[in-house]
Amino acid sequence: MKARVHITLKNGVLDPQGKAIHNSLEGLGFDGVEGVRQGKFIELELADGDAEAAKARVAEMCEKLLANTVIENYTVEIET
Amino acid sequence: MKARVHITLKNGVLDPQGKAIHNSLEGLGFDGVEGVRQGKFIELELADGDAEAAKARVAEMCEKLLANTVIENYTVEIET
Amino acid sequence: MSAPSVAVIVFPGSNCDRDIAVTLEAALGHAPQMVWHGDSSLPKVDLIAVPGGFSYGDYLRSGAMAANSPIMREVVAQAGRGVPVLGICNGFQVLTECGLLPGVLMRNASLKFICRDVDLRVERSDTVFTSGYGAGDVIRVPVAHHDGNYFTDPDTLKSLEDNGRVAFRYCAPDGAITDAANPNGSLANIAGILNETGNVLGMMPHPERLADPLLGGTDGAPMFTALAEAIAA
Amino acid sequence: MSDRAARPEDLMGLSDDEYDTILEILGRTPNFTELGIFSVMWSEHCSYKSSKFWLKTLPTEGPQVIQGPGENAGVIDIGDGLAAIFKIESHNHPSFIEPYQGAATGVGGIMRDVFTMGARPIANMNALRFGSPDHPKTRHLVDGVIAGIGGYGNCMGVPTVGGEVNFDPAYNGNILVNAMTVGIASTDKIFYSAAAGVGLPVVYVGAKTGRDGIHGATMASAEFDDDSDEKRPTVQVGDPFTEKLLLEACLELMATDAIIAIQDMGAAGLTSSSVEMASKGEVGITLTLDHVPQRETDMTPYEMMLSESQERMLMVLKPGREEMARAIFDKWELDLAVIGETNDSQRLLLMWQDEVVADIPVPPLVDAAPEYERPWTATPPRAVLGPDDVTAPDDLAEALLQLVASPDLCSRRWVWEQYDHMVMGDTVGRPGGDAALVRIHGTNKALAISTDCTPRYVVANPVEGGMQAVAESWRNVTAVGATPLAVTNNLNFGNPERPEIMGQLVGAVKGMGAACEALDAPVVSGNVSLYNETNGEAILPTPVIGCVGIIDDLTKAPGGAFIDEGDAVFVVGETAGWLGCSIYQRDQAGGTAGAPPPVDLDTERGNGEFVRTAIHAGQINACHDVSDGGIAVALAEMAIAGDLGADISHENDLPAHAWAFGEDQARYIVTCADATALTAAAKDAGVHMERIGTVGGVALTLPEAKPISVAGLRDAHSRWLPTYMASRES
Ligand SMILES: Nc1ncnc2c1ncn2[C@@H]1O[C@H](COP(=O)(O)OP(=O)(O)O)[C@@H](O)[C@H]1O
Ligand SMILES: [Mg+2]
Repeated sequence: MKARVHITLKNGVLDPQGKAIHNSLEGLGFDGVEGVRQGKFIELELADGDAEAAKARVAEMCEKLLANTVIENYTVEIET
Repeated sequence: MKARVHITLKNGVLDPQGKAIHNSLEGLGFDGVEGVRQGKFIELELADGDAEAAKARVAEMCEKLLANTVIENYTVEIET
Repeated sequence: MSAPSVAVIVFPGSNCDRDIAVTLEAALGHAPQMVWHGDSSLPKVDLIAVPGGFSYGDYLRSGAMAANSPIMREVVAQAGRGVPVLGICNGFQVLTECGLLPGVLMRNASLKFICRDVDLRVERSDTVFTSGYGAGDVIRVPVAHHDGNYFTDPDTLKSLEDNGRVAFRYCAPDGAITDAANPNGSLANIAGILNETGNVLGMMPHPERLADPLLGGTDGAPMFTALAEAIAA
Repeated sequence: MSDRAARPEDLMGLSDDEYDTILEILGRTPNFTELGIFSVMWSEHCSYKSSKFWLKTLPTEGPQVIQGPGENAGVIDIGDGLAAIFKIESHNHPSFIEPYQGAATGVGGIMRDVFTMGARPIANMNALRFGSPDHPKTRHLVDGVIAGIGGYGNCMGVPTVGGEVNFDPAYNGNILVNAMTVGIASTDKIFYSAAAGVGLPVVYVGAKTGRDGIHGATMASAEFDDDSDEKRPTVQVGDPFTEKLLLEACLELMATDAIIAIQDMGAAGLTSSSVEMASKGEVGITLTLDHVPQRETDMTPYEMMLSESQERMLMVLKPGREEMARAIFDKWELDLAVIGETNDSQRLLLMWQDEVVADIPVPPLVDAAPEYERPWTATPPRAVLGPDDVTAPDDLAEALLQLVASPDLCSRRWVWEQYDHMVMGDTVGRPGGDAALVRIHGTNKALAISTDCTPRYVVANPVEGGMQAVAESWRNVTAVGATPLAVTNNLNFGNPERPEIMGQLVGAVKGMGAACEALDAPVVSGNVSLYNETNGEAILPTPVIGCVGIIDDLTKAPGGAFIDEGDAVFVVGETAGWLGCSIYQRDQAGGTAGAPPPVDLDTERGNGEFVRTAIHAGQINACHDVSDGGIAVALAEMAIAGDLGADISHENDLPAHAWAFGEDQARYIVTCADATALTAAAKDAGVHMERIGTVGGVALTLPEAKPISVAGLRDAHSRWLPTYMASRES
């Protein structure tokens, strides 16, 4: 069983990496880019079991460690 | 228009971050995690236009800047 | 009265633990205790230092994994009892991650690691950490970090400012707070902040690195002599 | 005997003759795993087959030498019961493919070589050569390599205190990344790799083994190509956090008496480490590969033996100490596995799934390794150019401003600000000076470290160039008041099968050897990197020297900055205006030509000893060696560093530009308060020294040139690199 976690910066939180990427893209001549936000994508390989329970458990991992909920949002998807 | 880019380490490439996260989750008492891989998730806000063309363009951005294709894979989705 | 006792917390990947221990020893006249992250209790101490380095490789987010280690629960508890806690560099990151201090340290605006001497304006001299300086003094100490870009929401920033909780700011040699003097993009040039009760300080610059004339300066030393005096009193 | 029928299609890089030797050694056809083991052990990288003959000619002994070449790193005695342990190593090819990871793992590898001997690393250095700044790849490579070096060293908490960065089109397709580490250990706590004793546990520690870095050529063979929609990268990814834990765990275990032998797993991983330990201990080793900690599934013996996964070590322990060792490695959250034992058969015996998968006698695997005395032709000598043979600039001041702002001479601050150069609290001489100065913790002594090479001299005259590399690093260490003790070297050359390239290597080694001999700086370790070519275009021959010296009272070390108005400025050494192969000639007068400046080793030594003595006597306020760009550039650097000008008014018969920019060797600029005393001292020592001016003011004024403001110099000097790195072609 696999969990896919997306961690993204909350609105209004400064994103130095996104900003730098945006600048670099423009420098490379890519126009039409209006904004860039960089987040994390974490894949967890989980022991097989109940998908709902697993989702709750991964959400708990996000709360405790994977995301800094002061500045980040997270979403969890379970792939069975 | 939005592009969602996932950048993940190729198979077999060591992922020190994933490994450390895995250990840390175990330390926190989360068992049943069999593996962790950390990747990047980049969201691009694009000027509206043709989705196919945009996808090709973002793929080019990945090749040139966003991904390190020696060790990383990427996928691009366009959301209209 | 027994000599004041100081703990330096060591995480896997800490690497300024010896540096701060050397500086503390010079100020205290005796060596601090090195406390391993896996320990779940702290001896009775008068000061806790959370050192710089790369705890857990700075993987995931700087300080995040260290903030979850058993010893940090104890550090938080002691901080609550008023024990002074000093977090430098990675230590600052750990203190924000474990909630002792607000905000986060994001990637430097340049995205590059930066190691050099910077000028800091001391904003307050009425804390246990800064009583060796005068308010408005400009001191020169090094920074060495990749994630030192202080960020917080506008409300928190306002409350930090309103309550005088900014301890140090990056400044020009004359004390002016300018963009050019900001090495990492920190909000309001913030280099160090205090908790509400003033007994927890987190700062990105390394005062312990310039406390020996042979290393090129001693502006960092007053912090440690003042701390040593305060906890001895 | 020759079993031609069984000869595999793919000899994994071995020659037919080499394969025949293998048949003789085994008395049968090797299996796939065995062939892999021979192939890596007999590769150029592990066997030094092209260079060994010449390396043996280098002087490697001296009263200070505890361990010369042949171990993981060289060891010298630095007094007080302490030893300095150091080596330099290249990671050229991986860094070209993936600059961040290539450079990072290079740094990780060289640190392991040093701490595997029991030393705590105290300083890192790096010598880098990139292609032309105009080449489309250069900026990306510079960016990645610098970040990678910093990324690894910073996380380890070992200061990166110096090095060199140069640009030349000859490196467009083949950059050089040479990393050096210096560590300190007690002389009675040095660890070696000889696995003496039979029936002893062989223990694997550190990171798990994956398929990292297994050679691409062999990967192509059918057996490994099943999941082939994705070409498996051979790039190794560094994990400095794990290495930091490995360092602390190893040092903790080394403080006990548990370890008999220890060897890092670097190139050719488990193969070379186990073979080396067995060979040095004159024993055999039996490994049960099922016990190797593995990161990936279904790894074959071949893959396990050839994997170059980083952050691993192999040890032989005293029997019964395994559990104590395990407790230490558990504390540091690292794997420890007993994977075999030493045997008395002197064979490398590999077991896997209850079968013998390789059985090779160790002595011939090591001793029968090929050694070639490759044909070589000496580089033809070039004509000597006189001071008037190189065009003068229209405006000397302008030429100086351009030189200090040029890619090779401008400030490297952009680089070293990305390195934590202060962690460990002992960096007394920060980057930017002649040699880095790192205090020996808790003492008033310091080690001085410098890396140097001037490839444009080496290509013009390998012997002189080889000598000059040693002389310059020795001079840099001397300029901070330290006594050079020994050197390490990294021989970066093209394809040795080409006689003219082999001639460069031979010449450089001869020159190096002569200089090391004359300057009492034996070679204690080193590395050879050959085949640095793309499309038949070799790099400039680049024998990098890393010199380590010691100063007993670091408070005596002068800086390279003008400090006091009114100080007299002197040049130590004779100035003949040698412009052949100079930077001035290359950048301002149409390209390098002519013979490089000759090195007179007696003069080098005499001048250096005089300078060092004067420094120790407290007679010198500032000292800087004269190298690329000559007197003018050296003065400019001293002015910028001190934010003070100087009035230079030297009368002589040379054309002004030859005097200012000539690169005659064995010279230093020194400043002092008491000119009379220093002059007398030089006279007594029989050293040529000329007064050339006085420190003061806000401008540097050179003979026959308009004054240049120090602010202007600083601006020019600091501008190029950050501007270059921030710009990009679209
Ligand atoms: N150019 C050289 N000069 C002197 N010694 C050398 C040179 N090149 C290699 N050596 C020595 O040969 C031995 C093997 O080197 P190397 O294969 O690079 O070691 P490792 O396997 O530890 O990386 C070392 O002792 C090294 O110091
Ligand atoms: Mg080695």
